[in-house]
Amino acid sequence: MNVIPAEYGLILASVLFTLGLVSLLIRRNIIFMLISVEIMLNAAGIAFIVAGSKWAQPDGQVMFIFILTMAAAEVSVGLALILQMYHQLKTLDSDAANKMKG
Amino acid sequence: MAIIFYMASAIAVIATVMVITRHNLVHALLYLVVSFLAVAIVFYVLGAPFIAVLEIIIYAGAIVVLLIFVIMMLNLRQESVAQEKQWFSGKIIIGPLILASILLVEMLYILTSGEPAGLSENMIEAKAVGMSLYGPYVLGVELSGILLMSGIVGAYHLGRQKKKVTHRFLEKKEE
Amino acid sequence: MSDLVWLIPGLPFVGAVILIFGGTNLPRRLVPVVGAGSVGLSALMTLFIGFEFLTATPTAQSYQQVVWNWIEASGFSVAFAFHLDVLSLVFIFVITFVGFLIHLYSAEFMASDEGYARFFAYLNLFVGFMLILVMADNLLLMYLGWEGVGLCSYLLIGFWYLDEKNGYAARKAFIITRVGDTAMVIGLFILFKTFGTLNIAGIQEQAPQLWVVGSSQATLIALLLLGGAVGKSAQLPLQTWLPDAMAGPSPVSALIHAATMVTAGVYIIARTHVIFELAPIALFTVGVIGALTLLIAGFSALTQYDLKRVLAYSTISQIGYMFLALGVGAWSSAIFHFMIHAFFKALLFLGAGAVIAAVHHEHDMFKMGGLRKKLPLVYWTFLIGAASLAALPFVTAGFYSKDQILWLSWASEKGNNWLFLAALIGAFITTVYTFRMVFLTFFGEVKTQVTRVPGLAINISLVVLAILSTIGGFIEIPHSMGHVQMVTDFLSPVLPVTSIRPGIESSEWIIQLAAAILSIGGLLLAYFLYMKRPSLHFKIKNSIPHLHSFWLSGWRFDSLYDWLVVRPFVYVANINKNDPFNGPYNGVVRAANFFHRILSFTQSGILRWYLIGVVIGAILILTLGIWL
Amino acid sequence: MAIILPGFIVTLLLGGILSWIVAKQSHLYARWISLLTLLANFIAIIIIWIQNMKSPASGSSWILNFSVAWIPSFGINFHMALDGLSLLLLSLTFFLGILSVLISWKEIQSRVGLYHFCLLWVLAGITGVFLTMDLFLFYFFWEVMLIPMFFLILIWGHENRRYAAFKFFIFTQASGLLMLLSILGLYFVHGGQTGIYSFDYFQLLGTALAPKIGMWLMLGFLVAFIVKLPAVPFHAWLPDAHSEAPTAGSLVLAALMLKTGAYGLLRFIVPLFRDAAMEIAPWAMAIGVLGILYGALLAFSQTNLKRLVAYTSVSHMGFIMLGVFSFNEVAAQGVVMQMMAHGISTGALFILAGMIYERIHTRDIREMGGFWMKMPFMGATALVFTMATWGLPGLGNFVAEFLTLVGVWQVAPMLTILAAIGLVAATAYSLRILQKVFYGSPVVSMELTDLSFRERIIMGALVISIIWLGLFPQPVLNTSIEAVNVMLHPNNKVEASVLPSLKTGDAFSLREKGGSDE
Repeated sequence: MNVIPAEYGLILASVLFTLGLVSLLIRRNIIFMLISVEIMLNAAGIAFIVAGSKWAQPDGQVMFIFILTMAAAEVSVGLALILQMYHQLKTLDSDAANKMKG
Repeated sequence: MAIIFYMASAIAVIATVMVITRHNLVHALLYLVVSFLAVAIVFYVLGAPFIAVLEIIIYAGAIVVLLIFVIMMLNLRQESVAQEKQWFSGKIIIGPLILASILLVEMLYILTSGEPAGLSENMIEAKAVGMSLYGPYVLGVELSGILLMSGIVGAYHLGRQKKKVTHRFLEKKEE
Repeated sequence: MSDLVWLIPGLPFVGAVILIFGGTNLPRRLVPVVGAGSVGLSALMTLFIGFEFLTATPTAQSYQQVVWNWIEASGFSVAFAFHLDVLSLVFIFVITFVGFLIHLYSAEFMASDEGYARFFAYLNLFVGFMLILVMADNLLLMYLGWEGVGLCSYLLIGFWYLDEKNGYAARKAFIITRVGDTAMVIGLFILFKTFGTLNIAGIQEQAPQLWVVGSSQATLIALLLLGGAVGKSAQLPLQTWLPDAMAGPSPVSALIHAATMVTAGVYIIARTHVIFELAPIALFTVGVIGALTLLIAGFSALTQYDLKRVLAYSTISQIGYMFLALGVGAWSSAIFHFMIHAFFKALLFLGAGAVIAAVHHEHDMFKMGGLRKKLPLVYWTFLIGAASLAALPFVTAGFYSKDQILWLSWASEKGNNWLFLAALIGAFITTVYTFRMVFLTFFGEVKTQVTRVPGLAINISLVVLAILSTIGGFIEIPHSMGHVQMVTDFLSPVLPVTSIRPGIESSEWIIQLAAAILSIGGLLLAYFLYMKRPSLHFKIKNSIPHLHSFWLSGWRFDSLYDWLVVRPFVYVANINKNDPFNGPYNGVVRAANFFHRILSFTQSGILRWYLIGVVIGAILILTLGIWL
Repeated sequence: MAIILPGFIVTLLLGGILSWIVAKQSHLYARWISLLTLLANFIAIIIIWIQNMKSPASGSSWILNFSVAWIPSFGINFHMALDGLSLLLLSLTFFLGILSVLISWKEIQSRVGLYHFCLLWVLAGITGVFLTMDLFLFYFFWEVMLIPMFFLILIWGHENRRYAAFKFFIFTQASGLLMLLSILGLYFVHGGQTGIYSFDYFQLLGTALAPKIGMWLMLGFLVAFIVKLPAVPFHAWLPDAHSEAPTAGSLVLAALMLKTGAYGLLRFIVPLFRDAAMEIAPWAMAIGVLGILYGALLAFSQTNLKRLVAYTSVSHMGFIMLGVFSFNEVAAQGVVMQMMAHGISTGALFILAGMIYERIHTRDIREMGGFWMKMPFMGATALVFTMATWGLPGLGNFVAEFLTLVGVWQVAPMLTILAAIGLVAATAYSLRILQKVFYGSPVVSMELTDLSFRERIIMGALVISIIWLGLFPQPVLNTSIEAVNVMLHPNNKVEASVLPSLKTGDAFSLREKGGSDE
């Protein structure tokens, strides 16, 4: 059994993060965008876990818990916003919500 | 153990790719669950069993369920899938893909340019996490509490059905 | 008594203040009493003070009175002080007496005018300022008087303000003289820098020690002072304002634009003669300007239709004679001619005013005629004035004063043949246009009905001035005829006696004979052209239409200045009206708006658009991180 | 005695608040309170002046001095001092302040309380600027005077008031910020050299500056002052602000606020940055001459009466630029005279424009003419002030311009000649005012009433002042000469200019200390 190189864990995190980013950029559906944000947050969490594992310290996991907390709060508020938006604009198109343009 | 890590990583990446290419929201969510589960395995392999469990319970469980609830509430029909297809055209993808790949290449470059180091295989028990969580990070815990609290209040407040109100400035313009 | 010198200019000011504040509330009968009375009192004061000054002349030949310290700042010190000597005494005498007569005349002449009190207020102010001018102990105070009379001249030319034309003439007069004044002010700066004082006596004392004859600085200062003088005295090249200044009421033309103010240039040159003597080039320039002006103005006078414009051009021409006299160093002759000119020119203007008032404000001489019978007193006094202007030999004052200038322009050490020739031709033209005027106005058939016959006040003024224009000449009679030299002797403490080229005294009678012949010849020519063969002058006129209109327009100086100065100024002012310096600032505003539009374009409201920005930013930061 | 210096400002500030409050009861109360406040200050300053004339402060140009610590940790003192120059400008401020309340008596009918509040606060700011000897406090008052003025224009101005108010605000504010930078720069340079970090004028007076730093710091101050003055490339705000402001606003702007720029040049630029100022002096003088000619040229072509008068201000302020940077004592005296005379004459012309506007509701001179017939009294006063504008000897402006030019001639004859040509142009535009407004045939058929009793008092006071300045300028010159000379020659009179035994937290007066400053 080989030792897993730390870089690999971080590469996994970056790949997932990039995928989430791509999704965030190409999607117009706001729920998809929310999902993408979750993916990106999760990827960030992976990076913390990898780092924690490398130094054999619990701090990485503590950070993950904080991220988790934040993600949960974000999803709840974000979904509430999506509900409001859908109620007002009758669409999930994020481009429709452009009343704040300059 | 390493082979499990590689497999789980591969599954996570493939599942995530599937998530971001689906037109149907529910399908995408199912792949998302798969992705989260794979990541949970990765966590377990990296010696974070407590986190692996949390990942399953909260991400794959709570958050995804929340999303599904919302989708159900919105009562999306088949048209939304069609519309999603229409929005998901090839032309829009190119730009973000190029940008994202540049970003990825740069990140990979940075990650691989350092000294290679192995990961320890020691398990970090939930107790150690708990000790440090309520030890040095207690302030962060309390802040998280406040965050969750405000998240709940905010979600409740925003989620209420209100009359359609437009801002007075916009109202004037519309007249 | 001498302590009351300040009262001489003070009294007219008091009168002016009463008239200004009394305004229309003052009873109409009281207005001339205040106006003429204050000047009359001033004239009486002059008599007393002059008598005392002459009987008990101070050893310094002059009397100073500091009224108060005007300005004193870090070495620059000027007092509000009066200086009385024989030169200023002559001027004060003329100003107050002629001024009083003209006030008297105006009391009747302007009686029905709406701005009766205003008129007298201005006139009094004028007399006050003029007296300050000639009595000033330093050049700055003189400048105060100088500008003050300019202001009054402006106000009085534009007295009938409802007519735009009068306002234009007034502004023209003021601005043109102001050009000269500015040159003079610059002269004052240099004087102050050189001498550290503006006191006239001080400058006169120091100048010969500081400068040699012909020093460039003296020349520069003299030329700058001359600039002021030609402006005020309507000499070449700033003469164009005077004919237009006739827009004012006739008494104004008589007082300001003939007798007193326009001779201020003569006064200042005589007053600063020390500087001019140190600057022969400047002095020669004075003579040349005088000679040229008297010719140019004379020819213009030949062609005018307007009675008052003829007189205006003749005034320019006569002041040209005074400048000529100054230019050849005949200081006292210039002052003598100034005095005589003040008498007969005031008389002529007042007579012209009476004539014009009599014929319904008609100014064109060709529409008058035969007024000899209707206005006998005006006719006789006018004739006396005209004869004096034309310098008819022996009986007129003008003959004695002008003859002296003619003689000295040739005989003086600084004189020369050309100046003499110009003066001689000028004398001939003067007679021609003078009698052209007399014949056209008073002889021939009656063309206009007389509606207003002058009353007592006008008649008194005319008669007194006519007497003065006749006997005034006898106080200075040339060598060849009896040799009376009252003026020259009187002025000798202040003005040096003209030195004559040696060995030519005996030829004086030839000059006199020539002058007499010329003036009588001119009279005959005018008689022939305008009485005997009236059609002939039309023929002459029609055969030289261009020359005629050229002279009529005063040698086209007006259009020249219009093209050279007025139009460019107005043009530049108008193209700049909206202040081009706003441009850069508006440019800044426009740039801000431009960037505002560009940047607000990025605020599309589309979420992904912002995300792209975030990603690009992240890429940039990472790239920088990798490179550095 | 010295407590009177902050007292001036405090009474104005309190008077402003009080009139705002009582305006709810009656507009008349607000007017009377403002009037009485200013009157009290005026009387006080005149008493100080008379006392000073009777027994001039010996050995020092400073008459009164007041200083308490404000923020000692930064070296900021509440330091005010009065010398001849400030004394003159303060009397002008209060005198014209009284008139500005009087001319608003009928003109301002909306938000009267706020109006008087703004007016008094502007005057308080100006008073502060003229008095303060602490650069931080100076900047503070510089801003205090700006903001109420902004509202005066914005709320009570004419049609285009928004544009004018913002333009005014941006110009002065931007330049003021540059000055703040320079003040801080000077503070740190001085602190770095001596170890004493202080904003006090007298402390900073002897600061030795490297030529380059000195130049930049000087430019910071200079920009603020010549925008306020204004010198020509920076004058763009002035015609708009002047022509759109209400009458009292134009009066305060032209007669007082411009003087703060001139005052700043004399008080700060010349003594603090002598070398740098000497270096740019030829350019500054050229700008002055440019201003004289350019202002005159533009004044000639304007058709808006207030705009026309505004450009005459630009022209006259050129003389101040010219005079200050000639570094000549006579010219500096001329500058002081110019401040006073211009304040009165231009102020009077703005008042006249305001009175005409009240009668015919236009500022366009093409719609005026022949007013002399109906309003001879107004015509006569207008005549006096247009005469003053072109510099008739015997009126204040002549003394000012002549002294300035005589002084400048000693250093720059060519520029003097150009400036003198400006006098001819001044004649042209002044006479144009008279011709277009008062002469010619009447074009307005409406009933015009001549000056009322209140207006006669205003104009009478101004006419008397301008003639007094023209014929008896000596009291003014005597009052300022010491102060001006100290500013021009800080080196050889440095003992006289530095106050004896300066102690923070200690209010004292030189007069009370007697001749202790030997």
